[in-house]
Amino acid sequence: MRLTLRYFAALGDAAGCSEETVDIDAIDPRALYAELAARHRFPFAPERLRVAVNGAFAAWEQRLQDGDEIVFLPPVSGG
Amino acid sequence: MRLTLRYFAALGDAAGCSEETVDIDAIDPRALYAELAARHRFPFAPERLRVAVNGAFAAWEQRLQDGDEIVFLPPVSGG
Amino acid sequence: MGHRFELCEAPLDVAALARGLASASAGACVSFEGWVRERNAGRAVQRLAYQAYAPLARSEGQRIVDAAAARFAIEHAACVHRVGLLEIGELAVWVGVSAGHRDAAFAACRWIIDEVKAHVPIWKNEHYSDGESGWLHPDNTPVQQGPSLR
Amino acid sequence: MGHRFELCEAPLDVAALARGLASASAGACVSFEGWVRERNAGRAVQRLAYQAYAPLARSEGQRIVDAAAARFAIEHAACVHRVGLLEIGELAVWVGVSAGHRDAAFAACRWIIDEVKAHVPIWKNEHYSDGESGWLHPDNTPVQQGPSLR
Repeated sequence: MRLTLRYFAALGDAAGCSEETVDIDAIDPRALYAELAARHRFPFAPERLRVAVNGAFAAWEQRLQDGDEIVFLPPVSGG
Repeated sequence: MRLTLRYFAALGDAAGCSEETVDIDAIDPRALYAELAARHRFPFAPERLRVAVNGAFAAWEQRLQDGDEIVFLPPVSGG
Repeated sequence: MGHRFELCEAPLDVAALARGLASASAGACVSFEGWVRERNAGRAVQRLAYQAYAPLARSEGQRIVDAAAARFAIEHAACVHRVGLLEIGELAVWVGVSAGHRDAAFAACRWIIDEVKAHVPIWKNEHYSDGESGWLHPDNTPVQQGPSLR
Repeated sequence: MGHRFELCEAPLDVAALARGLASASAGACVSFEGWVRERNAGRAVQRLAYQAYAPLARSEGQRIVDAAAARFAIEHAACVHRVGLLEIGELAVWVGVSAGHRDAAFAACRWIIDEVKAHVPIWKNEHYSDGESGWLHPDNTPVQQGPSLR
């Protein structure tokens, strides 16, 4: 399954890129994050993050589809 | 004793002037107001007002001096 | 600019007032504007006039902004109140507060406008579309039919 | 202008934003400005950069101002957040609310900035005078030494 990841803030620093496309066998964002966190040494436990799929907040158990854009959102610090 | 009165808002309407000088025998603002309220039919009981003498808030029992400027202040409505 | 209260007969220049609040150590700025509304208590208002007992209004207003600076962790506070004739939509009173953090900025701005409305000797006279006019109580009810007419 | 959230890459024109809040039935207008401070957590800040996940930031920000309009008796509400590089003293975020009365204007303005800071996907990267830089947590502690590094 082909997925597009966009990375922001500390996750972008850890991944060394702001976007990547991966071929990965992950049923949901939870499984996907476990895989990518190990690969990129992300500095967040998943409980600290929210996840968005195709531009909208999503559940960690949402079934992923081929072509989805996934963003793991670090704790925000705007304002 | 010669006193200067300045009138604002509804007190000015009732007095028909914004300022007057009176020769009056009033020991304190309380006595002065009783006299003037009767004369001008002021629409306020004194408990609704504050009083200023020579540009500063004053007590109703403050001893008046010849030449004082007295202002009876209706409830304010700025802002 | 420290802490400042002023009366003003001309329209207020909000941008200039706000620049006076700038500070490199301030992270928050809260401002309040009081505008002349087209209606009050169900009556159409055409314009209004503010009358002030100027010397006492200035000293009482200054006391309030100074007290705000002592009471809240703020950088600068200012309040300017119009006097004279105002049209609908015009700015009647402006309060601006800068502070390190937004808690203090919000609290001080709110406190200043509440205190100014409660204590500064300024009176509002509304001119209605039917040609009448009248002085208002603090709760915006008219003096002529208000609870204090007795 | 209704209720509007925007991201903006250029300096904000506060006067123009405030004009969008005007209403003849509004008697109160409260605005909040978040400024870039010269220091955070004891370190000298030289400038900072805001990064946003723009599509979600816009929809989440719009949801917040719409929710404020449903929750409080207000006329207009708007919020604009800068993205990109900002210098000390620059305006990072602006919130403006007009309302019939000041209670609702203060409450809605405060609620919007709190919600925006808590929920809109925007991240702050501070550049320090010693050449270092780093992403911040919501409480303005650095991610690299923060409580979530585990």
